[in-house]
Amino acid sequence: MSYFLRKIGFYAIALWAALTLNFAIPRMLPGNPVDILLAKLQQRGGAVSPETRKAYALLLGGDDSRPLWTQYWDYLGNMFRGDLGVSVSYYPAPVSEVISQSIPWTVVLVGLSTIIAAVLGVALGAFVGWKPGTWLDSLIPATTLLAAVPYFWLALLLTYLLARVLGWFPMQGGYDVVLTPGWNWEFIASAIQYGFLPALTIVLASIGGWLLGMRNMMVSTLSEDYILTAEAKGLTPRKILRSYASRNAVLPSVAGFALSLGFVVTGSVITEQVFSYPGIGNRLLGAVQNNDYALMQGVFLFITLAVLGANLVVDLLYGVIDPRTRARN
Amino acid sequence: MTSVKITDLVKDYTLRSGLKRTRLRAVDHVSLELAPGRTVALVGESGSGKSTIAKILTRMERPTSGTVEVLLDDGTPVSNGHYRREVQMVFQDPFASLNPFHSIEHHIARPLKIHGRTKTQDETRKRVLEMLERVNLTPAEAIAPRRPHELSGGQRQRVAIARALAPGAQVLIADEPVSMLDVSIRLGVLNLLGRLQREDRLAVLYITHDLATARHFSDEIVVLYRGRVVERGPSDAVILDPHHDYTKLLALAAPDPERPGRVTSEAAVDRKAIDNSTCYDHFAGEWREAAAGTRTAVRAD
Amino acid sequence: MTNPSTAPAAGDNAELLAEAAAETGRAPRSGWRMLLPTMTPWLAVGLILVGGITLFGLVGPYLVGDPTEIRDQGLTAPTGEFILGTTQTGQDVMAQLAYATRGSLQIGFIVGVLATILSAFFGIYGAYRGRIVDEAFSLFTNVALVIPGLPLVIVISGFVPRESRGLWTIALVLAITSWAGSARVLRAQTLSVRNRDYVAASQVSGERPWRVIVVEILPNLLPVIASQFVFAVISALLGEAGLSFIGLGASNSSTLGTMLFYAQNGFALPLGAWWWFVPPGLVIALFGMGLALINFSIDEIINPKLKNTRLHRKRARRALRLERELARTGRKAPRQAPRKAAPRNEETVR
Amino acid sequence: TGCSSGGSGGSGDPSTLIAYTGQAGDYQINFNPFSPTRIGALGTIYESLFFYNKAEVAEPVPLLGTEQAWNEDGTELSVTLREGVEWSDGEAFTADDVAFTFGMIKDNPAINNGGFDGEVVAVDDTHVTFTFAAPAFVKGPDFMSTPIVPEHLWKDVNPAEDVNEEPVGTGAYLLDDFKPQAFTYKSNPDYWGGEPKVKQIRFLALSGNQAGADAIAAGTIDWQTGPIPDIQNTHENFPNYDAYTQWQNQMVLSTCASAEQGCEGPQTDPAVRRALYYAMDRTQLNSLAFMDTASDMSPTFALTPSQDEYVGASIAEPTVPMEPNAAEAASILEGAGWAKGDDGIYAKDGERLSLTVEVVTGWTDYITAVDTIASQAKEAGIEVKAAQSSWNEWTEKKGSGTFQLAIDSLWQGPAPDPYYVYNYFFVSGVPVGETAGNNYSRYANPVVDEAVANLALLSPEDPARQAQFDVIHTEIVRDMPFIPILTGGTTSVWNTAKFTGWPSDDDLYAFPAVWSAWDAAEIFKHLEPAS
Amino acid sequence: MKTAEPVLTVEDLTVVYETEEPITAVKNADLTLHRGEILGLAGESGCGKTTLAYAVNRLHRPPARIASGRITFHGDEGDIDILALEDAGLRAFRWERLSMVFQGAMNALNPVTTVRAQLKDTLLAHRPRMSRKEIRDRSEDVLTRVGVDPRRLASYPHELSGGMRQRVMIAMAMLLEPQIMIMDEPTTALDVVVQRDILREIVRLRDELDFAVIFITHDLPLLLEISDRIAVMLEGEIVELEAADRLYRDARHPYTRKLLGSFPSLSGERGAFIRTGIDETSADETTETAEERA
Ligand SMILES: Nc1ncnc2c1ncn2[C@@H]1O[C@H](COP(=O)(O)OP(=O)(O)OP(=O)(O)O)[C@@H](O)[C@H]1O
Ligand SMILES: Nc1ncnc2c1ncn2[C@@H]1O[C@H](COP(=O)(O)OP(=O)(O)OP(=O)(O)O)[C@@H](O)[C@H]1O
Ligand SMILES: [Mg+2]
Ligand SMILES: [Mg+2]
Repeated sequence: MSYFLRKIGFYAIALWAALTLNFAIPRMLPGNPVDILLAKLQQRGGAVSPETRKAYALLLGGDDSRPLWTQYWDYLGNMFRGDLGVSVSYYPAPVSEVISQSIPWTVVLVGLSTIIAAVLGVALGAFVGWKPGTWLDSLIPATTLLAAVPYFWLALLLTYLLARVLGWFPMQGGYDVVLTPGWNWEFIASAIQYGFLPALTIVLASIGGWLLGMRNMMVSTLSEDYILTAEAKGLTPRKILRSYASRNAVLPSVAGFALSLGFVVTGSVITEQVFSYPGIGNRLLGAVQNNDYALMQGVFLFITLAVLGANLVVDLLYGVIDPRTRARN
Repeated sequence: MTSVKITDLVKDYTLRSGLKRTRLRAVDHVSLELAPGRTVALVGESGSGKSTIAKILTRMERPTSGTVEVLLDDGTPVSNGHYRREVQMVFQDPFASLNPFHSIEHHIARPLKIHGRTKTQDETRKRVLEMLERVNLTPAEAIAPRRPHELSGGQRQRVAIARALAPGAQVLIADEPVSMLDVSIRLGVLNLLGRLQREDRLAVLYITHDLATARHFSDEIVVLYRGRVVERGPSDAVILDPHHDYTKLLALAAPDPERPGRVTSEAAVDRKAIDNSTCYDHFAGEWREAAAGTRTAVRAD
Repeated sequence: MTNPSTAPAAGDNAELLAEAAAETGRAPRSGWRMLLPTMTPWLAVGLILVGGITLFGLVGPYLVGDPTEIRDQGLTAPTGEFILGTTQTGQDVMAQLAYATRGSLQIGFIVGVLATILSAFFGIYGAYRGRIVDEAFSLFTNVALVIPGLPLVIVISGFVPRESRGLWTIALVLAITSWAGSARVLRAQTLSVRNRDYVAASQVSGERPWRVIVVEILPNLLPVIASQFVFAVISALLGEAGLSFIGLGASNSSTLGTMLFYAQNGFALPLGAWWWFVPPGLVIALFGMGLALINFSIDEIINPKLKNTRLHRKRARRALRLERELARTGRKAPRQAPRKAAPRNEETVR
Repeated sequence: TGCSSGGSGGSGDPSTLIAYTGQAGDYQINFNPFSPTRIGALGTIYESLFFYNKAEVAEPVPLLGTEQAWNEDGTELSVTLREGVEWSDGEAFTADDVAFTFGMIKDNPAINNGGFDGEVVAVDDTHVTFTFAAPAFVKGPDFMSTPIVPEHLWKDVNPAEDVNEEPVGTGAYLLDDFKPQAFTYKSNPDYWGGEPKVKQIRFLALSGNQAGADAIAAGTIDWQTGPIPDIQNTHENFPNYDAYTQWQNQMVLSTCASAEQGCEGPQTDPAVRRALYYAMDRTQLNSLAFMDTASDMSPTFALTPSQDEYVGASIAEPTVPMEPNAAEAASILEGAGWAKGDDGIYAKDGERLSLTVEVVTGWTDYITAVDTIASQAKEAGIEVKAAQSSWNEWTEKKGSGTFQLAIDSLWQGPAPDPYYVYNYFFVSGVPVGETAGNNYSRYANPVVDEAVANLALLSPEDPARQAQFDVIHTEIVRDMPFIPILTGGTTSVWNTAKFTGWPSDDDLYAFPAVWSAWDAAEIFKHLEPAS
Repeated sequence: MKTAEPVLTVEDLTVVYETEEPITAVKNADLTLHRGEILGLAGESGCGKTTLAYAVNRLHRPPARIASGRITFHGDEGDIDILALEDAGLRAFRWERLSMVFQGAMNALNPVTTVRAQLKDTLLAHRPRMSRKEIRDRSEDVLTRVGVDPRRLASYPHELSGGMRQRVMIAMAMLLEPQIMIMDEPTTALDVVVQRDILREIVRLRDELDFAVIFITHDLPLLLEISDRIAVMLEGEIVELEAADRLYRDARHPYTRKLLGSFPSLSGERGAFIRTGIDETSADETTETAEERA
């Protein structure tokens, strides 16, 4: 139990750190974002009431006269109420609303493709690691190449080849917009068809890391005594591979899974851009390009929350998978 | 000549499991004296607090309470600055106690330099070779530039001894110095230690769980059990005439080819039943309260 | 390089390596030399790639013409004069590639160094000091680890005025967001090294803490640090490319990322101008691959278990073959002549 | 191309037009025509009184208004409204709606972009009168193109904040369906002008120009305004499509021109500006930086060719020279006391003729243009360096006058009349340090100021205007506070196989840009499915 | 001494590590193991004890290979040529007939599954038809035999102390009641007292179940006490194979004598060694030369 408490405590701190970072970034950096923002708002014809100004100053850390810590408290209060401010580029829509529209897409795309990449990579890695020193090892340089390819570059090449030249997949978008999003087969089929290329990119670009990690762990695990014992016990190779070798070798990969989500979200920001995918990455870029600071902060906060949440889940799960963690410290 | 006086040493570790904290008393009111030219063996099972005492002696840990005094010939305590020069240690694992990255020379030259034993480069080098020769590592010139992995376990342990002696240490703590070595070379190292001890009239604390070597290489044996001293006395007396249940058990557990079949014939002893509240002192010939150290005799058996 | 999780198991690498070297009958190597990986085809490929590209980035700019020179010929495919063709504005792609490679390498190197310094500080110093410092540092590290990097970089870049968003700013931001993983690995390694007896021994002999860290602990962590450095460089290159690609890179600098950005905006791919679009990405990928291959060899120092399999691959095959042969020809095969045992000096034993 | 599965939006449906505006990212619902972040509704759902075609000098097209008439001194405008128009919810459109709309704008500064300051009175159901304190001829086009909203629905909402999820207008289209990835209009069967032929219009969300170009290649959109590769051969590359370019953006090197107002640097010398003007090789610029989509330009800043008639005979060089003229540049510079140094760069009083051009990072065509200009200027002995910075930074520099040169473009007013350009960019420059309006150059010339003020008092039909224009032209061609480059083309690519009736040189009934909502709405009404 | 009925014969076994310079870790070893006996295998580190043990069970991995020899298991159903066994046959043979407790058995248990699961998969691998209840009963039975509370079945290895883990391994080794058990330094890492307990357990179980044990250690005094016969290995060769008491009293090979001389005797005279008293200088020399050689 205390393992779990500790973990939850840690995530509370991490969450607080993320919130504080979000609060601090605009205040630490030079320039006055509030002015930029308000100029932008005015330019677009928005009304700038003193309240609006105050709200933004609070959110972004402008030249507010109040002491920093009161600003900080108000900010935290706003965050807990889910009030992330108003998006400039989508004025007057609140940031939370803008983000909530994009969330499902990213969650599904990134989530699924990360899981696929991880499962595939781990399975392949286990396979390659199970027979180290065979021809399978020659897969490794290829995977390192894949792992070092910039996501967007790969994405562009893939679209060029698979979508433009061969015409197998649609080039952009999240689904056939004629359809109404919902739980009907037609829509889901279309979403899969449209999501295939982005997912393929993410899978291709991230599978190498999993494969290598798993392979190395597998090789290390194979020299453990318990593998030898299993062999001596007369277990079948399949049984050894599954319940002994892979089961132990996969642990670091599981631990790394949630962390890698952070990396993948990162990669997907750009991938979404390439594919005009309706996800959160697209919003983040839009926000940056439009100097929509509130949205920028909101998206960052959301991504952080998602990664933290995923980490928490994996950590809690990990406590179940690896009985030793619960005992440690 | 330097002697060490340990009085009422207590060391508590705080163990944390989750949010709970528990205290573990690793050393419980231990008093000991190390005199020049004498070897005291500290025996006891795993986890009985032997290494903890060694760590406190070398100031790698602070005692929770109690004192460690290192006294010079004239009875004056050594200053903190010179403590490390007087008290040195040989570690258990010869493979781990030398830094694989550095040459043998580095290992011995460093303490010489730190403690100002040598001034010039040449002098240092000469001293290093001398030290190597003292621990029978010849030809010293060939050994000095080597790296630890180029030496066998026994040779490494000799280097470790040379390093410990380099600052001119008068008190040597040897924490299971041979338990990681191959059987066939253990005696060599122990004999070397014995010789140096005699030559330099060192005060040695020999930590081991091997009763046989404890008996052969020390003058006095102190038996530690769950942090407390449960028996002490001259080596032969402790081994041949153990009083405390735990010492008896230890003596029994040591293999003795003179009496084959002993293993099966004797019933297992329930260790939980052994208490550590009393201590038999062979010097005084009486039982004492273990946790109170040596000063207060409580009751006769 | 998305899986930062496989922290190599701690091990006294240098020692094991030396043993392996001794075992192969070669003369044991000196302290520094031991930290070098053994040459393998992979390492060779990695070194050639990394060395070649680095050389290209260093020397290339002096050999090529002005990358900004504009020619009326516009977009042209590779020819003898322009090995990699020209861009839309007739700029020599080869020349641009040389300068961009230099820019990217610069960023990669700066980030690598900064991230390594940060991770070494938080990882090694924290673990060495132990207790509350360690607790604090490791908490900080873990928090920094779970906060996603690139979105943070994007956000920071979004706030930093473009004018001050120079090479160093971008490098600093990338470094700040990428050190944590390494610090965690270094911490684990340091904890294991710190608990080794030789560290205790040097403390007992009176070494000062900084000397213990620098002289006793650090050398044994060098392979790990090297591996982390390499990893940091890869991710910096990728991160920078991504940032530049979305227009948030270092201003007024030419990197592979900005080159891709211009290629993309100049419709290089739709126009079929692969010579403009493919080389920058390929240079990144190949450089990354080279580094990864080098890292693979460093990993083998860190975790000798990995090495042994590869080292013994050939032997293992031979052993297997011989054993099969033996099984086929029957075990009645002539005995292998036992090798003469070294003459034993029986005098010394009574 | 070979994509049988149909792309986004099912381009296969012959009566649906799919358009991409060039906006990056998903849509957030907002059909409030007054909101700066609206995503549509202008023209298609909400109509204005008249439509002004910026592309051609022509009469305004009557929409909800049928006639307009100014009084003599330009202080009162009477507008006759169309009869029998209904809001799409069935309510009748009346003069009260017009009066309400303008009243609302005036009451809400947040949505009063045009600075409307008149009084509107509904004379009867079909007549309204606008009255102004001062002559307002030139403001007409601005407020005549204000979207008119129904009073019965808008009287209770805050027009600055509402997102108007269910727009009710008088236009040819109704909102059919909204998704962040796309929204669709359907034709209004009860439209006063008759139901349009194009039954559905869908706007797609894509991530930017690149994506738009890809979508054209895939055949998934029918109209986009933005660059595509190999634009000259669009029809060969994509047989269903045609590209059409119109020219409105007058690209210039803005200069901080006025030394009196505190500008610093060699560019404060008109000779330097003129020399740069002659140093440019515009043919090369056009082909390298603008894919040959730019067209020539008049140094008088009257749009060419549509506003050529405004350029008087006194202007010797009515359009910019396409070839560089180094000799001319040299003689201008030498005439002003500059002398060529050893490094081939002119210098005067020890100051090298070196200029920095501010350009926004990411605006690749401009960056290329600056690079090209730099190498051309070098030939003429002028050093030009590019400095990339963010849009914010760039705007801020222009606004505060802390720049030498900035590549930029000047925009057109609400009607095809060069008056607006002069009024926006050439009058009453403020000192460096004060925030400049549109006149970044801080060009302050009392002669020009006066001429522009005079123009405002004259009716657009008044022939007396030409004299004023001549004055302005002489002054600005000589001083050149903005160095003309070329007129930037706005290229639309549209599907001519699916729809006919697109604007053309012969019938340029609207400015063809999908993002220019009023024009786009006109175009939608003109189109017909090809089959 | 028990009846001299052999269960395992190793003839002329040579194991070579195919490294760059091939190392012959076991040289022409001949060994017979009798039913129910404890055969001690002693020798210094690196002399090939573990290699021999692995080869007997064909657990050696490349680059090790068996270069020559014959290993025969004399079971109730006749002889089995171990080196000729194919995959399935080998799997069936292992643990059923010959089980092992490994050097450092602390790590021999799979850390992520319970003791129960590990006992179960061993049973199921060989007795696929066993019912759940039978499995549970058998598991509880073996644990009880080695003195571990059957409730520990639900524990994960890390929840057990070192001694308990060792016992669990021994329990696992007995699970299928094999005729041979090879124990490679099963007690080296343990506390003397715990070590004693485990030894006692092994001897008692052997008496009860009558399996043969090959007991590997370099603690010669310990071997002298518990084994029936002792083989001494030196650099891959078995230099002496004798009954324990004979070896103790009358070692023939100088190396054996040297080994015996390295152990001080606990209860003998002070300064006496197990076999011969060796004075300091010569002992020093001995090690010196031994090290030089190494
Ligand atoms: N740093 C520490 N933190 C917490 N507990 C500790 C620490 N070091 C030692 N202990 C505990 O203190 C007790 C005594 O340990 P110590 O190392 O002194 O035993 P030992 O007699 O040397 O055992 P061994 O023979 O196994 O070396 C043990 O229970 C151990 O778990
Ligand atoms: N995988 C291997 N590759 C090459 N040589 C090996 C390998 N494993 C062992 N050896 C060598 O074979 C010899 C015998 O090793 P083995 O492990 O059998 O010794 P041991 O008697 O069990 O030693 P210990 O008492 O230390 O366990 C040693 O010289 C060793 O170096
Ligand atoms: Mg200890
Ligand atoms: Mg062994």
